[in-house]
Amino acid sequence: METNKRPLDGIRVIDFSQVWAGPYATLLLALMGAEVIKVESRKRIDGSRLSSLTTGQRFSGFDSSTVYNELNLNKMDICLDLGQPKAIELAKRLVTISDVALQNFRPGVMDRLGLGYEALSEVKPNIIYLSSSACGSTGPERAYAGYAPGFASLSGLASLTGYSDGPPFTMGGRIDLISATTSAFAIVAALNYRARTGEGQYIDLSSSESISVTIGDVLMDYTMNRRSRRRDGNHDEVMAPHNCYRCKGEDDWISIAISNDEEWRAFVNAIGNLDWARDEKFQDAFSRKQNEDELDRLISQWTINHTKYEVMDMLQKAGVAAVPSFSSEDLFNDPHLKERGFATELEHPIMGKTTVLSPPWKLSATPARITRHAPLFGEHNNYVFGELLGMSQEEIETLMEEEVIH
Amino acid sequence: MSEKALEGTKVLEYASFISGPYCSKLLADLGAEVIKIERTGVGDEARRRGPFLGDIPHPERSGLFLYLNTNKKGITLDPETQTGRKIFLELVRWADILIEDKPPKEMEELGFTYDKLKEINPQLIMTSITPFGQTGPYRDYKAYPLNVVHGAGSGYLAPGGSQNLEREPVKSTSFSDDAACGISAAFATICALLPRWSTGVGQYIDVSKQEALMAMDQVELCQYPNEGKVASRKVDPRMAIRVTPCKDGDMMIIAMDDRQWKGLVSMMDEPEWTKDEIFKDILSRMQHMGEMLKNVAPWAMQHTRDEMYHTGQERGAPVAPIRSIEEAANWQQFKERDFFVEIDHPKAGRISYPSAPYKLSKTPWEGGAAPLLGQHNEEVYSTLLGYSKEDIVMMREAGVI
Amino acid sequence: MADKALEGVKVLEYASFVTGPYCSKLLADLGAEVIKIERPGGGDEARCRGPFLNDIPHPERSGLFLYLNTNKLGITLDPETQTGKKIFLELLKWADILIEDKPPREMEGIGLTYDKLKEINPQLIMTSITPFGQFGPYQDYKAYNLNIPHGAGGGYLTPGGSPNAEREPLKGGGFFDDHIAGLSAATVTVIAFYHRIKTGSGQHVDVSKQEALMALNRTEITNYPNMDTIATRVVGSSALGRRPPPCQNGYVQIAALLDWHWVSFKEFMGNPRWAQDTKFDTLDGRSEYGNEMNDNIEEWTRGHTKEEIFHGLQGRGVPTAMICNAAEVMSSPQYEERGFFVEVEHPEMGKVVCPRGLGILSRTPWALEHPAPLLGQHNREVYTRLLGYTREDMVRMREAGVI
Amino acid sequence: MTGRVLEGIRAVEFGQFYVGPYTSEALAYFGAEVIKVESIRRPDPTRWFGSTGGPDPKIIILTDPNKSVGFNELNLNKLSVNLDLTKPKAVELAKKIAEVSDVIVENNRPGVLDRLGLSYEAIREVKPDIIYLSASCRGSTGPERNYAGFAPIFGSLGGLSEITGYADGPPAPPIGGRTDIVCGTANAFSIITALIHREMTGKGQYIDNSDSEVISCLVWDTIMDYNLNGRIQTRRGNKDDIFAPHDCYRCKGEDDWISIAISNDEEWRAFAGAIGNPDWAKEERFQDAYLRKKNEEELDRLISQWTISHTKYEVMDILQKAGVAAVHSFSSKDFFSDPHLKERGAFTEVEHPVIGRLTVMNPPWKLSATPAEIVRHAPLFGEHNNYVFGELLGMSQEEIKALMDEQVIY
Repeated sequence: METNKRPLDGIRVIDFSQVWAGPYATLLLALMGAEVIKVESRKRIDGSRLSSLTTGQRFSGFDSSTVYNELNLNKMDICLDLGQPKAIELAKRLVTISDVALQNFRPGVMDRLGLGYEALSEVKPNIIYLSSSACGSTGPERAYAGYAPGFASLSGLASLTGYSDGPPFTMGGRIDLISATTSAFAIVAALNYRARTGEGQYIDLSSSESISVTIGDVLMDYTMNRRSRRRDGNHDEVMAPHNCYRCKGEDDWISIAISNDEEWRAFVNAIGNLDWARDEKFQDAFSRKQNEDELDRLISQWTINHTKYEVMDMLQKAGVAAVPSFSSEDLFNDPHLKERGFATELEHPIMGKTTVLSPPWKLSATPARITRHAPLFGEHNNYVFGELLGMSQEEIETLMEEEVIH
Repeated sequence: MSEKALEGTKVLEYASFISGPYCSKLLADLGAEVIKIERTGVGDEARRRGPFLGDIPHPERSGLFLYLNTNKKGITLDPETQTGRKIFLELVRWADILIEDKPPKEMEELGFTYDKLKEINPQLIMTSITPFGQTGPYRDYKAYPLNVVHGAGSGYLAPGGSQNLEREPVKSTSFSDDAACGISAAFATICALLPRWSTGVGQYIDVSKQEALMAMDQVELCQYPNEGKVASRKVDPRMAIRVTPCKDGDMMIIAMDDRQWKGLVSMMDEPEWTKDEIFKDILSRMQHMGEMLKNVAPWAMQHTRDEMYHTGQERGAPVAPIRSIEEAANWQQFKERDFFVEIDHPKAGRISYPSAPYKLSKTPWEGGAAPLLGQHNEEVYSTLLGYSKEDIVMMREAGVI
Repeated sequence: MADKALEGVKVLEYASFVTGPYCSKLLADLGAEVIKIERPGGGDEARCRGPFLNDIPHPERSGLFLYLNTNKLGITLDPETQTGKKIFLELLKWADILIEDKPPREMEGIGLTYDKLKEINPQLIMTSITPFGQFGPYQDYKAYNLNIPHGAGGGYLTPGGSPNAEREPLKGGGFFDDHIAGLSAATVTVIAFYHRIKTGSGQHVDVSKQEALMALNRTEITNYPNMDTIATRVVGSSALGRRPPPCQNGYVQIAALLDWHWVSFKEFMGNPRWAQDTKFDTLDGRSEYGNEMNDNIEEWTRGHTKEEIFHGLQGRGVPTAMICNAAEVMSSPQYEERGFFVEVEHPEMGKVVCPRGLGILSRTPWALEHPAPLLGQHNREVYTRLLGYTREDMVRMREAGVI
Repeated sequence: MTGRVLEGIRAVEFGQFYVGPYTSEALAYFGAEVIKVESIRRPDPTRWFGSTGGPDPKIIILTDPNKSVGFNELNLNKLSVNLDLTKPKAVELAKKIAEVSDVIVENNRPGVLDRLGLSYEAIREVKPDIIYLSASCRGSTGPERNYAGFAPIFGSLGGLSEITGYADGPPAPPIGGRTDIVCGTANAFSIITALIHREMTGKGQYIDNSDSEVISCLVWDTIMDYNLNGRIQTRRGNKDDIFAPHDCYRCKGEDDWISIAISNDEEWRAFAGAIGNPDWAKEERFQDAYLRKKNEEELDRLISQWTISHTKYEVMDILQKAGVAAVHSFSSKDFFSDPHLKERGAFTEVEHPVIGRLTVMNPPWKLSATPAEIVRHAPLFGEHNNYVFGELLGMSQEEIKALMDEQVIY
């Protein structure tokens, strides 16, 4: 039975973070029902309000960034110039009525502002406080800043991505969002602990480490055998064929992966039992891997005469794993995704109709939901300072004039 | 012995290879009691994959398996036999959480759908992780990690800034993306666990790996519906970021805002060309990244990555060296933060494992050995479920366990 | 260090469970170098059978597997994959003898028939052990350890002297019958090998387990055509009396076959009156009035312990036995003195007692030097050192399911 | 080329009953020249055992040593000479024969041949590389070396009888000559390996075989349970550790039974299908090996209800076609109407000069290059005195006759 209840109902999160890694973490909490209050200020505008890191496009105003909208759905927004002592006081008062605080400034910045874990745990003993940074808040390079490509480079993942005869690839926003998901996981784990014991705690999250743990097995190849593996395109250590093959079309590709002899025979059958496919050197996984390049060449000669959707249909019917390399355009026209309601249309007061991705998991009893567009700049000053902190309108206005709420 | 965040949480894992086991590893490493079911005789496929300790391909020496299954209890069971099914349901009754990754049809045939298991354990949280989720036309499609990455649109974007579109889009040469699906599933799972402490409500979580990965690229993907722009590997995903070769490898340089551009300029000791008009603001810099790279390259060839990294960072340029696996494994920062932890394993001996990216002050991450195949049969079947020794021998001979 | 009878003989075993492995164990324990192929993953089915040490059903703790595979090198290989078959044929070139127990059709299916293997290794001796042999209508029939003794006529005659024909015929205890088939196959294999030493030529040895066990009842079987007698478990299967007489603490078996045996037996019983009847003086008389004689004997034996009867009668030259169980076999002073018990050190099971082997050979004694192999224990030794594959090849082959 | 494997090998047998004779018969199958030394004073007892034959056979004591069918079956392809070894001259002759032989086989009570001067040490002096095998119930050393035994005796001492029989009945010692022939095979195996070793090193050896030890080796898996877990296994009819169904089931007919063994769920489903998918076969309590074993009695009862309405041949045919291991319990009659054994030539016939045409079982193995063959009936008593003493040892007719008169050759 579906209720409008959500897993993190009643949890309040104070979000001091910016750009991608921090905000996406609190976005996940917000989708799960937490009340997330973003703290911004004109002195330090969240970069994603200004320009798109990917397209370089500059937005006309604070509230017309599609990127900002996607990363801050369901949240509330207030302004506080943390450079001012009064703002710090207000922030602390907010923390007393919150459960989680999150920040991704350079390590040490929040401590200097008086908003470090020690300071906040005095006003809220069981606060759960996560600080996320490029290399973690301890160690020789704790002060180093970094963005997604940096995490990929330092963690070793970039050296594993790209063509074997091409440069490494530092990937894009995905790295931030993997790190952010890890932060969200750690926070909720701490919330579970607190639900049982009443105890909060400090969580020090290193983004580059959060990427290294996703290639733990490759790192262990080094710790065990002193071997430093290198990028090799789509290829796999064992499975062959295991690559993308060009199909009929402008830039259309199909990924095909075959793990055993049974799937190989089904594949050979599905593509019409061509002579080359019966050659002895392709008859088991070991020999296929040894003759991988020639095998890729021969398979491409077949896939090029079919569209990627025809190939997927033919091979999946034969029980062979084949999925096109979908572009974003393909995804938004895909029947499967449509049926699963993968995207949501949202009315934004400034930008009008925008499309965002729905939460990626379907919970039967307390489903995650998108309840509103990202907040306009300072949209909830009155609600937070007035209703939550019980301040009068006058107090709020004077603070605005003093550019405390600014 | 420090406290454990998920102490007392009981997890049953009926999954293999990467996503499922990584999801329950995240819970196990924070103190949840995880019982991992492996198929009799052969066990988890990961046991058959390298890297193998000393290149000796032994099922108990696979680094992949050892890493993905720390802190778990391992039993062998064949749930397709009648008695195997009965035992599986007994374990479901015991568990708070069930994590599984079998094809939807297979679970239906075994009678392990959420509706059936809910009757046995109303408070059960059941997380199903499959390539395309439990509904929709691709529900029963087969997809290995390669296919999921390309099916989620991530592959199409890589390698960014690729000059030659004749070459195929690629995934990274690792199971990084499959692990990311595991993290996403773990997050949803313990979110569902939180209200359970008070309300006791159980529920079903349908995780489609395709959608979990799409969520990680949502900014690039949503450019299409919102800006009519199809992101692809033709363009570097980040305008202001480039990779330049240097004396001893490749360096990631970055100039997104004025502060960073100043840091970059300072790192290179204010060379003349940086004063050129085309570099005066963000927008024009992004349009002239090509020229910038052409100028940076000769300078970079005289400097090592570490020189650029340390001077750059000190002067506000968040540049980063592209490190090989060996260099990453020996990174001083990792050493200082004890990122690598040595764990003892009865068959593989003492090896160092990557630990966790989060340091929880009260309930820290703790390493523990992955199970030998069927190592905890005795403990689970007799102490936990109360079968006699004789029954266990007969069940082994009957191929049930 | 004593000589080894089969030093330098190279055997490849592609067999599982009892018969095949016992056959190659007999060669291994006499010094032959035996490489045992097991399927990757589960290995030999015997690993899933008890008895298990401390009843913990672990594939490396099966007493059955340990006993049947001492002194063997263990590797894992799937000969049904292309590369697996190539490796199998390389091992074939190395081997003098191949011992296999797969259904004939299965070997044909993967192209491992004798005609094909002969081309690769003309001197090869290939011993194929199957329930009903390599040809004939039952060639592909399935039969387990239960079915063979019944198919070979032994079952029909067991238990001998059964009081009730309504009850089912029986097989021998444990895997006795499967062991016999293994012994029979080993015998003909070494005979074929002896021929090879002299002439250099190999051959195909077709061992039908049914026929191997029929040989044990050759006299009872041929009584039908020759004497029109159908022996059953009730009538005419044993001249040595019916069921073993019970005594105070178990059972004994008295075989006073010859007349002078009977005389000694009477004296030992203190010449009771019933025994004086002359009808018992001759074997045919004792056979005809068997029931009456046995009833009287049982009355006497119930008053004595089995040790008393065994040592007393044997002391007088009358063939007698105690029905010994496992504990009594293990505590037999006779076995102890003849060094029949040998301790084998196994990495997982520790010290386990195994029998020394069939008889004492003065110059080339049985030598249980190595325990049964762990699953795939000698992969590296065989694949890298013997066949020259690199370690990297081995990793790939394991990942591809070949080894 | 079909040469005889053991062509040129000569064995001398001082054997009796089953174990010794079958050992040398196995060698004779492959062309070894086996000389059986017998004397009227200590004949091989099987020469005197006969049977009335027919449906209710009774043992009879024969008067003519050449009339025993049983003897024929165990001494095919052999030669027979007479020597009364209680006479020194006979012992000398025996040594002369040994001098031109490769193998000695004897299964008298330990020490008997030693006392007669035909011990291994004595023979080794005349033939250093002789392979000398003595087989006895308990072996030729140890406190019980003098104990005698037949099949049921060493079957019981070895531990086989205890584990054979009905669970609720007495132990069932092995019937007839079964275990003797097993020990005979074991002896043949040891002799051949010794021959192989001699071929490579030129050295012979002494083999001391204990029949009860051989039996213990063949049931060691049950004894292993005692060693590992202190558990003493005992008889349980046809039952198995885990396979169920795993027994003999009565069929239509006077005393007709079919053995059925099912090892896994796939075979179980095939079995259920083959017998017409009765409802009871779908019950949950029979759906995997563990449950079938737990509900074995009920399962056996239900299966018997089906088998009783078919002949054992029908059941075997139906089930084997479905891939289920089912073999009927052959009575001796069945062997001679079985199509399979007919095609494989399991039996042959020999023309016995005294008894007439006799059916005998062929050697149980088929060798593609050097098949084992039965070439002649068992020897008449002393049939080859002239060949052995005359041609082999080069004695003249007169000498031979004189020795016969002195009852040396007797």
